[in-house]
Amino acid sequence: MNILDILLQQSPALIVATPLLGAFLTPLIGKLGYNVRNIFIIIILAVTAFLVFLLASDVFSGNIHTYVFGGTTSTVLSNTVIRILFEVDGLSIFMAIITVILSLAAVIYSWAFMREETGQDKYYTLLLLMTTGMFGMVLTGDLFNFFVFLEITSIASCALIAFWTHKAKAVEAAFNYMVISTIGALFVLLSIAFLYGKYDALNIAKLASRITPVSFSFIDKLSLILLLAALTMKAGIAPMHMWLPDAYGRAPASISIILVGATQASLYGVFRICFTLYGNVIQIPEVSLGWIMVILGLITMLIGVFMAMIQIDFKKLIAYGALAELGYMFLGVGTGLTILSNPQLSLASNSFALQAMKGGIFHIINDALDVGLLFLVAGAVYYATKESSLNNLGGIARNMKYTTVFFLIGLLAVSGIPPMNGFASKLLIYESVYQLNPILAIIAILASIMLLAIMVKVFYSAFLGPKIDRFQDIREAPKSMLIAMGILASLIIFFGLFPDLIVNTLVEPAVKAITHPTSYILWLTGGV
Amino acid sequence: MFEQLLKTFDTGNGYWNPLVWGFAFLIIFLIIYILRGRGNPSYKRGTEQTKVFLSGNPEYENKELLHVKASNLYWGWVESTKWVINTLKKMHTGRANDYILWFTFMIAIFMLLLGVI
Amino acid sequence: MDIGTVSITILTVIFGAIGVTLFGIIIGLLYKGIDRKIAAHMQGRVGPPIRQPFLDVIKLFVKENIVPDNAIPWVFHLAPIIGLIASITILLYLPIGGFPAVLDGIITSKGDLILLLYLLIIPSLALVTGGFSSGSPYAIVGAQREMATMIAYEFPLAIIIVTIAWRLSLMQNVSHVFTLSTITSIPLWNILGPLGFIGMILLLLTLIIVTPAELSKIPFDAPEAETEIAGGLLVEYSGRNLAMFYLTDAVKTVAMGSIIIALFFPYNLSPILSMNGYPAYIIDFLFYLLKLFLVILFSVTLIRVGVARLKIDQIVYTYWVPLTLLALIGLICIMWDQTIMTQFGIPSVVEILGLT
Amino acid sequence: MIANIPFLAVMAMIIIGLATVVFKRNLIKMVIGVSIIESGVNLFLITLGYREHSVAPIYTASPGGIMSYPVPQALTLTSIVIGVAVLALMLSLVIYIYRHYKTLDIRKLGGGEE
Repeated sequence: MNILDILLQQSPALIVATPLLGAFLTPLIGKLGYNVRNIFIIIILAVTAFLVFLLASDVFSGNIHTYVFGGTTSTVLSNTVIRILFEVDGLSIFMAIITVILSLAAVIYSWAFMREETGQDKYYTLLLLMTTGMFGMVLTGDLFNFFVFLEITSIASCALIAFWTHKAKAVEAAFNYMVISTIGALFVLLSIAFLYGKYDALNIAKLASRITPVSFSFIDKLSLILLLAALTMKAGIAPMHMWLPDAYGRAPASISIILVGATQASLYGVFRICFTLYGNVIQIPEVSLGWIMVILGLITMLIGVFMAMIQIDFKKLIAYGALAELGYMFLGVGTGLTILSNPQLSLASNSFALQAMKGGIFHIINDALDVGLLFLVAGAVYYATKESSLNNLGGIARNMKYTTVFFLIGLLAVSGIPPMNGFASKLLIYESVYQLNPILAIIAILASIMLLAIMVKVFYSAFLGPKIDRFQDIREAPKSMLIAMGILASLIIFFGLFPDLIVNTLVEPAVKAITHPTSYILWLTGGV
Repeated sequence: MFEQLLKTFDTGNGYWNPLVWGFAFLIIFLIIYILRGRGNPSYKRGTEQTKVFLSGNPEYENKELLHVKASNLYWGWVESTKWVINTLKKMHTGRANDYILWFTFMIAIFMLLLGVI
Repeated sequence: MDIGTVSITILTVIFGAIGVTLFGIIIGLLYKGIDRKIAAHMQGRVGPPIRQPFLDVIKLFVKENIVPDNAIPWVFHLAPIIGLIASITILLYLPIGGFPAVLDGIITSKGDLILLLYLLIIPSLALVTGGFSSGSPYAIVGAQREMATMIAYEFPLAIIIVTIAWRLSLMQNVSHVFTLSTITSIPLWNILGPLGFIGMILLLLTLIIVTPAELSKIPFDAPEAETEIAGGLLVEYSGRNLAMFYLTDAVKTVAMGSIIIALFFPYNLSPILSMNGYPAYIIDFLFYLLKLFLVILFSVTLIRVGVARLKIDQIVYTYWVPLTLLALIGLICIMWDQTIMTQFGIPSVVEILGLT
Repeated sequence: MIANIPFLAVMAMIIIGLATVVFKRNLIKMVIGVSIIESGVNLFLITLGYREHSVAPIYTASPGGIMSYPVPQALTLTSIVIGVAVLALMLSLVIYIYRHYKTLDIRKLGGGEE
């Protein structure tokens, strides 16, 4: 067995352990100096990235990778022994890839962005902890473990939202987020307790195999509702989204971009619960959540664009844009769920449902890149001008050429103009959801045009316009920030130019993973 | 590998090939660029010509006043959808207890829809 | 894929692009001249000669290309070029007369309606960006009006496009309903019953009213409004940059007209006259020019002469309430058509008229 | 009936907690509300593992007889630990809010829109 095989075997644990170790080593390494610590953190995340891609290569070849802490798979099979285990399928690794891209970009960006701040050791520790939490959420195969990682993520992210404690609004947003996410997480815990009480298991696969149409009862419904409500709230689906623009808008830009990933990890939780945990009972009429998801998606989309239209705070505006983007994912995946949960229809005869799910899942990574890039640009503008209100900005394209170009790329991508990546996923969504109901596609197209108008407004009021004396001698953002933006921008263009490649390699396994819950469940009995 | 990269993105209901489009875009760019190059590129820098056109009104000393504020953009659109926007604005109070109220409200909605109550 | 096919593909794209560019610009300018002539006659004027738009462009190329102080130069220069190129690329996906679209079948790439919808946005986006980048209050007011108009008309336009594709998706053995080649090969008029026919007419009506806004013509020209904001988003443009926008407008007119033809009148004369070979191409092309003329006459010239300019909030209202309702009624008519036809055994309109 | 009392207490605590968070304007009271919900959930977990006349589930020093479920207790411990962290963080945020606004009344804070 060579070292790669061993690494591959241990990788699920290592992906979580590496940033966790890094987090607690950071204050120590921080004593050695500014550059040493930053290089250390980048190395930690690079190693994690390597492990993620190593694991991805295995998972994409069709395996479900499991890792049992302190035991082997056979120990889990017996009913009495409880073990924490990680179970990685296509969707998990897809989310892990998003997480690693976002956190790498954020850390590279922070190098210059956070240079002047105090308390950087704590900042990086919390950042790595947050990354750990997100990895844990998407990789774990255990419900209670999911709750623990959810809490780790939300505690770390709350502390980071309030990182600029001198800003009253930032602290307020953090407090709101904390109240909401704690209550949400407690409801998740409550429903986990319900499920544990009824089925005597915490393992997602085991629970899923025990929740059958025969056993389905009031308790299952109740815990489904609580899980769904709490996780959609944490994912920022309207009308429980109000914390999201505040939190995104008030946090430092490098944190906003990871928060995008954290929200999406909650979204992953929603999908995991709807498709896998309740995979066996998906066709019971009360559980067919497809239409609920679709309608929530539409509401999210519309509220996002309408509210973004009147925002004047740069980052808050982008946050509302991000909200609208979340709606697309829900729309796409919800359409798939509607068909999947209808006993009369099947995925085979309705290939559009599969396409819609592909679109929704593809949009997750596109949204992470596009919105992430826009947040980074907003941060760069703030860094250069110390101004966050669009009303006071203007004409900075003269001084910040690269940032302007990056913003243009982000603008085109987020509003889905060809040939950027947003267009490919939106095309998939439009050209499939219309078959469920034409109105869905129409509203989605409308929202996308409005998103364009919103972003053009930002482009004008921040970057274009006459020379303003106050901004006469602002300088281009520092190199590390440009590199971070450049990474995201080049990924956006790459994804835009080769959508077919990306859909086939990245998205297809993820879609397969959630539309075939049996393979996730069946490894328990030794099958694949 | 090369053909894999060239493959058209097939959504099941339509096609999209960014590379072909991009190639055509480049060709047309060349044509247009040549065409544009035949035009007159010069103008008199720093003269009255380059001043902003304000129907003869004097330009402000402070150029910032020329910059239309972000909150004034899309007036016509905001005007005709005022009722939606005002309703939405009222929803976003910025207080955690209202947010939790929405959360409880949504739990109730889910319970109604899923037939628990 | 061997070298031969690759080089043929590349050559097709190159020559197609050149041909379409020339076609779009020349026909666009020609129709602009005809439009102006007819409008003048309707207003009791003599009007300029038909070749006037060509002369205008030549004149603009000779004039100075002023870059105002307040503009961001690279955005200011780039916007007109991108707009023109994007509007020409729309033509690459459209069948013109009896010819298939240039990009049809290049590595299985085909024209797609959603793609066209988005490509139509790019010229307007370029116009808006150009206006915003010129740093003049007039231009900014015009640009933001253009953007608001765009949001407004995109709603009914999306309804039209999705409805047509949705109706086609109900048919057996039809795949890729969003591709133009599918849409032109199965004209909806041939399969719809009476109710759907009415719906289709409503959609056509909506599209005809959307067109002037897409091309910023009266009554939806609030972004340019010469009498009010002095040419709006074009106020600072001059010389060859203005010529680019002038050409964009001309090409976009042809593109928009061709989209209406492809969606609603994809018929050709040659099958009826049972001709083939070169005469068929010629007769189809001439027929296409006639169709284009009629479409532009109705959707641009007549509306432009007959109606006065609307205020910007009235534009948004017009599109979001009456026209969206009109399009939605069309959508509902077409949605119910299938059920009613099978329920009551009503034949399609074409069968009633005995045209099969 | 008597066995159901813990569950009723759990329901009551969660509802009281929610009501506190929704209706109280004082930030500290909101934190207390969150804390009450948390205790309710913990109580529920513990109740799940309870068995009548059972002993602590420690194998090495067991006096014999039935044991209570160990897993819910482990879960509760974890949850309590997390709860402490959450509580500490929330209270420290409240301190910062107080420093900025000189009030704990949520209606007098900045709010969402400016």
